[in-house]
Amino acid sequence: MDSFFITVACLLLLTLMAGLWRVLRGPTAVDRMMAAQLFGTTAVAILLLLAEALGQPAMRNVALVFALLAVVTVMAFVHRAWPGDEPRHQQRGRHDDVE
Amino acid sequence: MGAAMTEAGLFLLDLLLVLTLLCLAWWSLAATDLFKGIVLFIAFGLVLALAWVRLDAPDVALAEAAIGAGLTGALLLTTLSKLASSIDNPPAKRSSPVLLWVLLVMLAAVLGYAIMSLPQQAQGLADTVASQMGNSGVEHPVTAVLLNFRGYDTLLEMAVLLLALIAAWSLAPRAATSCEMDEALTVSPIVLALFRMLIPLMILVAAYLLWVGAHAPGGAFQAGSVLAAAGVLALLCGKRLEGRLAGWPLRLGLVLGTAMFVAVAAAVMVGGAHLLQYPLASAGKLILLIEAAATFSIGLTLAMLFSGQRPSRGPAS
Amino acid sequence: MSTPLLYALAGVGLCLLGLYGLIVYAHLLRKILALNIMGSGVFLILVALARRSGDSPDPVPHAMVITGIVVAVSATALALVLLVRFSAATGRNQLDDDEHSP
Amino acid sequence: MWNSLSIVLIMIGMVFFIAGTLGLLRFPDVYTRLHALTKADNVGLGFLVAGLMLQADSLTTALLLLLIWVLVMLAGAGAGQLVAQAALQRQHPVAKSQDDGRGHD
Repeated sequence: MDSFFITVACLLLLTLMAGLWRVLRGPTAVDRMMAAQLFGTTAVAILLLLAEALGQPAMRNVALVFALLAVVTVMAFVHRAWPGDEPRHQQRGRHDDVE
Repeated sequence: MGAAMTEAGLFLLDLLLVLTLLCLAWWSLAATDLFKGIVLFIAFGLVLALAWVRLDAPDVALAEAAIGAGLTGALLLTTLSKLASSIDNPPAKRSSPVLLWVLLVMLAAVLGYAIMSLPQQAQGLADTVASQMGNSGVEHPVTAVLLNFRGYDTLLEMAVLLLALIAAWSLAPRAATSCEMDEALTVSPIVLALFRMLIPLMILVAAYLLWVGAHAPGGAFQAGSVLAAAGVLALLCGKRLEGRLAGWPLRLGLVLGTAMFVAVAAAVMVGGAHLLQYPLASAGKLILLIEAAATFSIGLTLAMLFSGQRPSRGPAS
Repeated sequence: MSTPLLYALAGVGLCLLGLYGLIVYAHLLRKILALNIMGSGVFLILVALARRSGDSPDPVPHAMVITGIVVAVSATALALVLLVRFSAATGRNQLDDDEHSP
Repeated sequence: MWNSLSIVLIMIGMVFFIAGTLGLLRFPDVYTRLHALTKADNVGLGFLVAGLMLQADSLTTALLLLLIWVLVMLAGAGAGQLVAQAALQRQHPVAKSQDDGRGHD
């Protein structure tokens, strides 16, 4: 049974790596952010599987923390850092740093 | 499906994890667009938490999870939005001179050699800690090291947190009166209500982690980080923590952890003990007291560091 | 290869990547990311070496790394505040390093 | 018996995770990708948690697993709503033409 859990965990890690393609490719910021969101869920799933397979109940608490805090980054993204045409986002000195 | 297969599966998992970590680190640094780099860095934190779990370090995994998911991402994304220009494409780089490569190769050789030459089995201080656990007042070794055996380090670390906040405040402008929320965006009240509902749950989990730290992975730092995440979410939902707590309540909350630590450390000296040498009978209670105060202060300090604004002197009018 | 060794070597790799990024990239936000990655590499080496003690890992490096993570995030927050101030004051996101200002 | 049931449940969960990732990779615009994503969040993790709950050694563990799933669902629902709303307000393009709607691959 343990080896089954570990195999599934490996497969989930592979799906995470596949999802990286969307982060690298984009094209928009929200695509990248959503992929990161999916990684969070995948990490929760891997943690739960490993907790069962390795007999380490403390990992479930790690999963709990991930599940609970997942919204913080999305909230920060939507409110503060969505690149694009926010009115208060002044594009001051846009190309100054390219010498 | 035997033990051998489990071993092989775990080894494959380790290889995949290590490979993903290195790729994420590299892509995050070399990303053409800074936002992409930050998202990859957030993913890096997630995978790193899995690595801690594989290394039997659930305490570290908890801290990484709380900080990585609750703080780092929000901090970096907020900073990116405040920069004069968030464009760095292609990444401005200095031409890498031969000297740099010589340095890197030498460092790789030295570090690699140092690690390979260490014995495969080493007890480190594990036995020493295990033999002293009876005198620590708690049952979880990491908590015993943090709050008892190496209490000095933790005390100084609380001071470092305070110093970081003082330095950040000395740089930051005073809190503006305008709301930080993006005016162009109307968030449905349902979503806001949902997120506000999560805040008390986070505080509850922080308390749970604090309590469980006495005998299992958890403790003040993990609990404090979760508390900080609750604060960050509150700030992002438009609550103005620094406005409500401005003045002495905020400052008292910030120094509470360090003050309680120093007070307990000094108070035990009245009984003839050394600094930070808790009497055995009450060690557990004293540690919980210090940890509770430290959790509160760590949470508040990190949340204030995220807010990045110096609060006004008096309470909000 | 044993698990601790694998992770410790990965930690070395992260340190080197971080150092390379810190030196080569000019944008200050990239430098901050690079420092964080370097720090993670150091933490990884410490925790991996703590696992060599078999059944119950050495708790002392774990405690060090936990404090390290919290200090690292507060230092990062401070560095980011500095970066925002610098950027607001100069409109730039990188330091002049090749130009010799008087 | 319980073991095989939990294997089946976890496999189903796994399929949803793979499908979610494929959707994220293959779907043409933000909204459809968001749709694919939430399936992995809710259904995939749901089946996986159900499979693991059968293995749980105590009621507390089972309840903790359930709590984690509920939290991930809440977070996914909230985040999905938030992202979709913000994307609409910023006029992120919907793939191809909206007129023929359901036609494209």
